[in-house]
Amino acid sequence: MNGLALSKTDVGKGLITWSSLASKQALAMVGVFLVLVITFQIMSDGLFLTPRNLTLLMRQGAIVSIVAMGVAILIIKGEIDLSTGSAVYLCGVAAALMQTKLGLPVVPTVVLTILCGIVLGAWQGVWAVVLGVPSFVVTLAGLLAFRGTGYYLTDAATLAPMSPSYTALSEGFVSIPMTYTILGAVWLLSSAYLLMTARQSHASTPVIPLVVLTAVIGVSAWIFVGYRGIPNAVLWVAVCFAILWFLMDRTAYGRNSYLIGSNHEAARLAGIPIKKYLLSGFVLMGVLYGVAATLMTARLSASTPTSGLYLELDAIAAAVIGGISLRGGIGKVGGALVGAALLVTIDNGMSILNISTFVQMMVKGMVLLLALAADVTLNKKK
Amino acid sequence: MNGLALSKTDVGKGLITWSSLASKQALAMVGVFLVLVITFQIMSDGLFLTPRNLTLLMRQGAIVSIVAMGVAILIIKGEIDLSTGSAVYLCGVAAALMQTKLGLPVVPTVVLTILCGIVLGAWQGVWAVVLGVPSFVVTLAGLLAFRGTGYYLTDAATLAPMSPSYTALSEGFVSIPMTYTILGAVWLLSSAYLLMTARQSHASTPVIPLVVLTAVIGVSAWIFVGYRGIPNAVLWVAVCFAILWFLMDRTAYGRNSYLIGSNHEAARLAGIPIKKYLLSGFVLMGVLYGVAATLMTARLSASTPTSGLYLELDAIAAAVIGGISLRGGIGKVGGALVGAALLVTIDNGMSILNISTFVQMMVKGMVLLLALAADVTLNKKK
Amino acid sequence: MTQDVRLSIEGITKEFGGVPAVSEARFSVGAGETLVLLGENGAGKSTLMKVLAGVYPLGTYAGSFRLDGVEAQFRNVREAEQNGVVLVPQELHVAPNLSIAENILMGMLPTRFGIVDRAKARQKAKQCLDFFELDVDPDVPAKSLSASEQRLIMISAALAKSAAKVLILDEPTASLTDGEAEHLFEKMEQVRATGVATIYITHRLDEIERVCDRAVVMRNGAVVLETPDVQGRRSEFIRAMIGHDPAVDASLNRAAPGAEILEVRDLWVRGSSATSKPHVCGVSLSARAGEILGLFGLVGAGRTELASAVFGAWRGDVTGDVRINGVAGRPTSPGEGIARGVGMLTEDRKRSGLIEGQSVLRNISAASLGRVCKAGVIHSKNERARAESLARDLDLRPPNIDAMVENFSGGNQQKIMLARWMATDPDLLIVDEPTYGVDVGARYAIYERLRALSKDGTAILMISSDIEEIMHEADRILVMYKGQIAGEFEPGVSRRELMAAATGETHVPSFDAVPTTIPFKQEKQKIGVAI
Amino acid sequence: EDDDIKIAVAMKTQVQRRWAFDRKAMEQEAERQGVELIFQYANDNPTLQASQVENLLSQQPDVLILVPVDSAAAGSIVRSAQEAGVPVVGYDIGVSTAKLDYFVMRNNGLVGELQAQAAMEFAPKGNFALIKGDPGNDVAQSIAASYDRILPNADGVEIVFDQFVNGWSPQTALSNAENILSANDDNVKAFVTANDGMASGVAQAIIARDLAGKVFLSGLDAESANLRLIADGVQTMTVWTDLTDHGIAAVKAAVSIAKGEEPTFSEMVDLGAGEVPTHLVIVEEINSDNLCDFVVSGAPEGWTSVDEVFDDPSACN
Ligand SMILES: Nc1ncnc2c1ncn2[C@@H]1O[C@H](COP(=O)(O)OP(=O)(O)OP(=O)(O)O)[C@@H](O)[C@H]1O
Ligand SMILES: Nc1ncnc2c1ncn2[C@@H]1O[C@H](COP(=O)(O)OP(=O)(O)OP(=O)(O)O)[C@@H](O)[C@H]1O
Ligand SMILES: O[C@@H]1[C@@H](O)[C@H](O)OC[C@H]1O
Ligand SMILES: [Mg+2]
Ligand SMILES: [Mg+2]
Repeated sequence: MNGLALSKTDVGKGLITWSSLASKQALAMVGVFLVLVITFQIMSDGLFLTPRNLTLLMRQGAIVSIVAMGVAILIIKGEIDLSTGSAVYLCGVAAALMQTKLGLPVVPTVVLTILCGIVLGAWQGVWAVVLGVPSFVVTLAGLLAFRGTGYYLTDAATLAPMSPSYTALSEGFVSIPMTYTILGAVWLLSSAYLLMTARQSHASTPVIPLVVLTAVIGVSAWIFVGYRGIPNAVLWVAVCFAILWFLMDRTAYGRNSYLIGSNHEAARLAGIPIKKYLLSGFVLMGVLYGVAATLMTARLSASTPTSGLYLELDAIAAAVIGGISLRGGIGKVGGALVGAALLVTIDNGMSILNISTFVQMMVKGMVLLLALAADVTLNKKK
Repeated sequence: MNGLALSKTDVGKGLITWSSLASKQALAMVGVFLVLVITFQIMSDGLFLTPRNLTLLMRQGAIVSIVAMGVAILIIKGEIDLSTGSAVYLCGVAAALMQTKLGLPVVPTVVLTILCGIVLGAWQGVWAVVLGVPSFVVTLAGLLAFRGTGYYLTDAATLAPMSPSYTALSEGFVSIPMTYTILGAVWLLSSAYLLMTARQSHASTPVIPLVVLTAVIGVSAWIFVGYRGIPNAVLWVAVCFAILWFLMDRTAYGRNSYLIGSNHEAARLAGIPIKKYLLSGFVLMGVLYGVAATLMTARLSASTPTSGLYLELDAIAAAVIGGISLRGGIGKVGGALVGAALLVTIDNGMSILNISTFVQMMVKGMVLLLALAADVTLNKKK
Repeated sequence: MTQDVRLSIEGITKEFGGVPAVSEARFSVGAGETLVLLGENGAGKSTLMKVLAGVYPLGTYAGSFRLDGVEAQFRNVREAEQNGVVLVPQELHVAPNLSIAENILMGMLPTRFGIVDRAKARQKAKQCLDFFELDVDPDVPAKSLSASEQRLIMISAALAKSAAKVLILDEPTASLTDGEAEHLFEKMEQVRATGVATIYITHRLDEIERVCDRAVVMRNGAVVLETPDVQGRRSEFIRAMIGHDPAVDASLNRAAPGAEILEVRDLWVRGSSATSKPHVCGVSLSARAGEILGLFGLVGAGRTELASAVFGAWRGDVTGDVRINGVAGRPTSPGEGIARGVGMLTEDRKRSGLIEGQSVLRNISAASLGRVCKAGVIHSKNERARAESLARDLDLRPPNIDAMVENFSGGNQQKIMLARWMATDPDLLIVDEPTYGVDVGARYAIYERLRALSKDGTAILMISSDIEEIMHEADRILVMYKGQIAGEFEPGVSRRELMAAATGETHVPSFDAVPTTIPFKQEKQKIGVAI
Repeated sequence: EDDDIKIAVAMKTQVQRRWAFDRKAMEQEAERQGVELIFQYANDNPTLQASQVENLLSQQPDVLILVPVDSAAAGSIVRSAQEAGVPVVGYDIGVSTAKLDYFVMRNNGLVGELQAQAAMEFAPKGNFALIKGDPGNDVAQSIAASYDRILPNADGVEIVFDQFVNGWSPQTALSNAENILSANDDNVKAFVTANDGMASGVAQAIIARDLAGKVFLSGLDAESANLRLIADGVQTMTVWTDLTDHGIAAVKAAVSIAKGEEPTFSEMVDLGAGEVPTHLVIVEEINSDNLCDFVVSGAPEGWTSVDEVFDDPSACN
């Protein structure tokens, strides 16, 4: 509403880089998130904030994070995907068939699984974009048909086991020295980037971002080195996030995606080939089906018939909680990550507190409500 | 685009009354529907189109129809409800507790169940409307919390049995003479209404609508009298539809609801108390939770912990298939009914053909896609 | 003419995030008086009017105003209307899928026991439509009306509201044709006769003497001039609005036309269905570098369709030859159009121009992001520098490229749209109603920019319904009538000749020889039949 | 160093009444033995279960009792526990992809056999409808496998309907039953139904056609509501798994393992990853003949009561 007066100062300039990672709403969510963490930490007698638990928590959130980022991008473009749970399941079936029946090595399995995801994504894209069926219906059909196909191919049986090296794709850890190297490299590159952009826009040294960055890297080091290194699943999420953030925030492709989601007709008249963008959005989602399926089958070392049930809802919820507006054009990929983190924190925290499932459901509902209400109220005040 | 040239003739005038029952899109859907019916009829050796099967089919679709109409109204107003499945379950728990533990008679049970629905609806309404949390999140929280509460209250046990007179609320039939009386009365009132509106707008006698009406009533008589009369569940749907159609199409309340969904800002500037309308939409949805819960517990003569699972998805799908646009302001309550009919026809038809569940899921997905694609294509040409 | 004071504004101040949009505004309007409110884009006119009409409710602004001597305290629009303050806002709020009747009667549908009295609604709507002699079925969806028709029905709807005491019209004529505007003025006369006080906002200074009694000029949120009459004060108004004397008329300074950039031969444009009536019927024209080619006509003449087809944006059927920069072939998408050096500033800013929810920067870059990208990656320093310089060039106010576009005043939004197309560095720039809702100062700025572009070798095709604009700014004028070119004129042409061509009074090789009468009736014809 | 034994229990779901009684039996035994139990419920989501076991393991239990959501997918869970030095006692559902340290099971294949055999006893020939459980569920698959082994080959048995029901949904089972009766003009002799939840749905269809007592209807779990249906003559039989025996055996075994002792077992069972010492839990058919016995003395406390099952409070005197 009053963005006009803001961000005219240098402090504001420096912050832009940070807020580009996640929207304002997502930042408010970080506050809610902190409250939760403290509560869990106290109630669990210090169990919650241990490197081990935090490492596990992150690994537990990997699949929903990946899918949530993809859905966030589709929502930003003005589309939706309800099929993710079934699509990930079906790709997982493909992966498990390749591993258990064909005995393919790890790399071809992953590549073909992602290819399978691309096919599913493109199939839905064609119906939604080329034929013009609302994506809500296309992906609702996908929700049914993909799982049906998976059941048909496997007789709804579990396929297992995957090879140990395949399982390590999600469950393995980056060695401790390598963990140091990666974190160090990220710190170096990010600070260089921060300093460079600050210089470019003639802002003063971005002290706050640098401090935050260093703190984040420091905490990460404490967590990962304190347990067994970076879990591979977390590495996948980090890589996907880095790519998707860059894509959506720094490239023409991402920029145009936002414009399409905000005003379809105006974007068309500005020369943006809408259909190509929407189609590629579904294909990109397809790539993420493949990645999530790889993580899911690796995690369980199996493809099970119930895997991915309700994943679509969690993913959309993560995106919406993270500030991606269902009206399109608004939100950041990083927001979806924050949303996913919130969801998995609630699950993990209540799980280690041994709260009854029934009460968990009630509490989770209430936390979602309160988190968003806090957010709405905070963002109104400003 | 060229709506101006149309409806200048008298033929067009007469049709308006009909199209007000269901949108153009829903009418296209009726065509798809016919194709399905014929297919099932042939493949089932004439079993599909028997009074008995059609009666059962209608009864099977009652719950999703009721919920779909409510969701349709919320969507028309620009909101959404993901909690319907859990809310109906929780109201069902209340009903079952009243019947099995408190031994309440039928009428108080129904009234209190509806009251319970109103409370749930109002609760969500307050968060969404007064506190401004997006209804997607509020009702997602409801999806979790309502089911959690139901499980907490019952330890996830099945509560049964309900009294026979309660069960009859859904499973009983209107006697054959009464069925004739009701159908006759509907025919008389509807034709009188058609003639009256035609006279008011100085159009010629609405021959086509009258013929269609008579045919519909005739077919209904064949179905219901051919089996055991109108199933009570169908009567509930008919009454709800009549009320909601009238509400949305004929009253200022309904028209203002469309305005709110279509252009929020315009509605605000026109002095329409938006919050009251949205809040009442959630409360109305609450009434329908209660009605659906009554039908559900009466049908099973029990409240079971899985009842209502995925109902929200079916209901929204029915609404969307029936032409209610997720952008708000577009669609008719009757469309939701057509959508529900399509879904239940697919389920029933494939069930009597004894097709494997897995293939059913695939076929259902494909039918949805083809139905909407046909619809998009048809409506484009016009 | 001054009677009792109807409305007196007593020092109203309204801020957005600490920045005042209106500061200490103070003036009054008498019963039966028409007051024109003038001011640059962003001067605060609309904001002040929204305060009066309850859009910004009590408590969100400082100061007060009195209605018939009683302090007015409106908590919402409905209360304002009940007290007789009726606003027709600058931005139309139409519910496109609802019927025309329901749009006209928004929030005041006639009911009996809560049930809509459809017959009465139809009849009321019909009355409103008759007011502007629009012959349309009140039961069809509002989206089937053109923008100007939509505005007309909203004005008549406002007038129909019970017992208006103060009628506020915020730039009603911006999207009306002269004929429609003339009709509106007649109606305003009738309304005034009933003792209503009218506040009239416009950027078309030539209208003032025709309809207004008194003028108030705002600048930077404050009232800077109040005059007892309006005759012969045009330059005084302009000076008060922009704070200094207007720049010299840039159009005097013309360049010699260069190479032919656009050539169109026998172009036909139809809707998507085969049976629909053609919008453009065999038009041929050419435009040269360094030339501003004016395209005049009445609404519905087919100019927008012609331009869309040339740009590659038309969704329906197109036949005919187009040659751009010597390369033959019609662009088949706006993207291709842009790639071949064409830009098009669209007429319907809100629907097809502005990308709301996004910043000025992103709006400016929308059509030319590739120019500030390396391998698909945005070079944000270059992007910002470019947008900042365009914003400075066009005097965007406030000059903040990170603000959301929806927070800018109408005229400034138009500048942002122009900036978008200037950023593409086009060889052929089509501007459809380029000064829609733009103040005098900015208007000259836009003319100046267009002239400068043309001097730099851009061919400009200027579509306008503003006859003065066409006469002053175009180097050559084509007039369209019913999808055909009805004449070509030099700048010195008279108003009368242009109007005659635009209404089909001059002899043209007629596509369908429907005899026509006055301009307004002409449009009525168009609406009544199919589009 | 505390020497309290801590046993982690990863349950497959809380959304079914029986698990509360499994838990109660376990808790009673744990109290007797003075050991601590911590529970997690995965609500039929295998990925969630993997996470929950991770969370349990970070609380460093001595033994893990695992009710797998998925037999095959549980392999990696079992291995991760064993790698962390925590032995695993399987419960109710086997693990095919890793070797358990101990296993307490209900013989699900036997459940299907009991149901199919009772059906053939009730109706030696005629139209049979097979209403199987959730296709993604191992229990449903094992029961279905028994049906498929026995019924299609039986003389005179005509299978007119054979479908899984997603999520064991009673509504779907009811609609299916209605459609089956309609398609066969009520000429159906048996609804071989995999569990009680679905059976209560099917019962409605049977009652609506006045077929109570004339068609066979089976179930599993001996839910109170279904016991009543048996008393009313609508449902023919259900199968009871002795949950008390089930829970006690698991905790006993877990405690012995924690103490480094060898737990007692009834036989060695190979579920696909090697032989595991196994305690087989008693399964029992409940029908109108032994209904009173079960209600009065067989069922664990709180499971059911005469009032809930019979209209006549003196029915079992
Ligand atoms: N909702 C808003 N939030 C923030 N700033 C606003 C908002 N609405 C208007 N403004 C600012 O207030 C100032 C006055 O705007 P206003 O719309 O009143 O101008 P105007 O005089 O009507 O101009 P125009 O002739 O272009 O319509 C402008 O600087 C504008 O950017
Ligand atoms: N993209 C479009 N698709 C369908 N109809 C359109 C489109 N653009 C305009 N129209 C309709 O075509 C009719 C004639 O077009 P339009 O009025 O834009 O012509 P014009 O000569 O460009 O007039 P002006 O530019 O003065 O408005 C209008 O009623 C308008 O609603
Ligand atoms: O007891 C059964 C349980 O083991 C299975 O998992 O779900 C269905 C139940 O009836
Ligand atoms: Mg304005
Ligand atoms: Mg035009």
